[in-house]
Amino acid sequence: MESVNTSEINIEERIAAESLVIDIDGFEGPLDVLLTLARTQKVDMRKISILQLARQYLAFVEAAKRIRLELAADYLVMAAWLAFIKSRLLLPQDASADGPSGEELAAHLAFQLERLEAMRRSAAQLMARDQLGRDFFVRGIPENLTLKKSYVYKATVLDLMQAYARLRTKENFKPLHIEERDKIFSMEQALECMKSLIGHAIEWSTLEQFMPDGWLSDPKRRRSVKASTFAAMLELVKLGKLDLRQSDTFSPIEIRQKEQ
Amino acid sequence: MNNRQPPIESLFEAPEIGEQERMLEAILFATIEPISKKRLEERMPHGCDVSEALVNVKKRFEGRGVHLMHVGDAYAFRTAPDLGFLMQKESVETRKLSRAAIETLSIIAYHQPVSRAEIEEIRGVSVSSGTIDILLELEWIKLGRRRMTPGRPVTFIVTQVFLDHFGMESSKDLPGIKELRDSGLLDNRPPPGAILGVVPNENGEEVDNNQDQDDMFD
Amino acid sequence: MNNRQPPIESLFEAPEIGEQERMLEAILFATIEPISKKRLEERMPHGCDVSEALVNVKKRFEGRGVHLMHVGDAYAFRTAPDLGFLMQKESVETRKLSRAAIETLSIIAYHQPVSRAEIEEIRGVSVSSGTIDILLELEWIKLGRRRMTPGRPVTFIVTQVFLDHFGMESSKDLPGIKELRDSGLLDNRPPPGAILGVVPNENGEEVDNNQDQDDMFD
Repeated sequence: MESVNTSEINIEERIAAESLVIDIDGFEGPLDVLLTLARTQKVDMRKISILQLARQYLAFVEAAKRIRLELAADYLVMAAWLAFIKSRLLLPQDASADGPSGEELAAHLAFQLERLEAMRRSAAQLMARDQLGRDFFVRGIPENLTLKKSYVYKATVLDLMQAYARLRTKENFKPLHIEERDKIFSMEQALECMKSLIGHAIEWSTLEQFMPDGWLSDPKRRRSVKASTFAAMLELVKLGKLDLRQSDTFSPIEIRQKEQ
Repeated sequence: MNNRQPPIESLFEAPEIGEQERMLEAILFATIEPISKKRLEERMPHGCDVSEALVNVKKRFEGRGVHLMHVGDAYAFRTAPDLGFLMQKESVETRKLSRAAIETLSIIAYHQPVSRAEIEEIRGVSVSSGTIDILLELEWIKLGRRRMTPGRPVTFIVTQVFLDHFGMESSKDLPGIKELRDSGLLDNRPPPGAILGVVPNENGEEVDNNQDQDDMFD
Repeated sequence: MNNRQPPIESLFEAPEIGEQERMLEAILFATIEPISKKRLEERMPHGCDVSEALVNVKKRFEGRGVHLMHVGDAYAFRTAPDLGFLMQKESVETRKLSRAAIETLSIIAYHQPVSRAEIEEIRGVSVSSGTIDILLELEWIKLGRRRMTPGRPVTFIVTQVFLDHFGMESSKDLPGIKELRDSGLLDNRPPPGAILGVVPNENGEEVDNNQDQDDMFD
């Protein structure tokens, strides 16, 4: 049996271990490190010496500690685990001891390494296969199914009757008459009206002063003219042609031509 | 899997014509648009006789389910025209008639023969051609006699198809106003917003049903 | 131009086998996605022997520039892989998969159905959700049945898109799968004793694999 002494690792192993440490980010966990170490034994994965592997790994962890590299917890867990396997392998088998033997544990670790290596190899073979869009190709001008869509319209007698009933009920209301439009003072009209007046508005004047005569007696027309004049005023303020002020809520709005 | 090697050496010697045909087939299959002979020549190994290969490929697919077609000055595989029926899928979708259509239809049913202007007068909004077209297409309405008034407007009447669809023997089977009222249909007024509000017609234009909106400014 | 008439009468009598082959060619040429035999049967006239016609079509295109590929239970035309060098124009830039993703993919392909915990045991490291997500997004893997073990973990399996991408008829075509199976490397061999089941996850927390982590999918 070989004694275990981490100081006895040879130069080559140390260099290998250190390069591993430096490369630590390139490894995907302790099993990956173990696989890399196992390859240095240059034997069939089935004939791997787990004892030797455990020593290599522990040396790797030692080396990492020596250069004060923070190893992730799983590397340390693996180290502890390998130390445990190693002790089981080195100590004479105690028939009364619980749990799997050192050989069983070693065999399983060897299996894991062999399996991981096989999967890596398979992954490489898989990716080396001919691939769609790289080596072989789909139809470039697919002729998609043309959907001949037809519609069936659904309506029932009830729909018909309700629609008609709705219309007849509506008749109770006055239909829209075009002459009522004369109660509407449009924003365009208001803008016209104001634009022609602002040249004279050097002093502050109330908004009402800009509303045309003849529109203020009829309530409907007054509403309309107020709204459109107000909107026209905002528009002109936005265009920078007017200043406006209001001393308090609901107090009269006053406007004047913007000073040049 | 086919293990023929890509003919790297073909930069100097063209592949045999059979191989050229395979190449053309692959390119023509995968290209996303019809491809001109000039472009094919650019993509094929140097020294290929694209014209001859094209003739051979075209011949090979003659009478098959897919043809090599000449599209303008370009080539493309296309399904044989006689098999177009395999490329269609029928789907039937049930749709509800728009409110404009059902209203127009009900007016025609109750008032036939009725002109468009009369329909508009009853609905209070203009009737789009689309609405009339749908009803004509469904064969639920058809043109009746022209009215003997100025302008000689056409009128609309309902059809036998309409009667069949609605399970009526004649349009006289439609319940009258009195019946509608008795059955509660007339009293079942829709919410005011539905009638008085701004109702988009089927063209998406807004139709102002309401002359009293400006109340909001008081 | 081919002037054969569409076999309208074929609702009652299937077209002859040569005609069936033409129809299959047309349907299969027109589509990108592999079409299952069942869907082909639905689209072909009643009474066609799709299986026989497929065998004949496959044979007809053997050695040509375009092949009929069998993908899972579906069929699709694809260009011959040895002509890929002509197709730089059609090449799609595929996302470069990480080593973790490639290994995870092959573990799923070779060990399917396989749970996340099993993937982690094989790789010896935890599998990030991102890796699984990428493979799910590519539609190369999908969820399989839940394992009937405590925790009922979900499993992953590869898809038809995966088979199509790598030009395989089934996962039996995976490179070297028979040798792997024969050598017992695909066996689910539980570790002796419980301690081996402890694999730290990416946060360094120890997660007991025997209590399936896959519960996070629940």
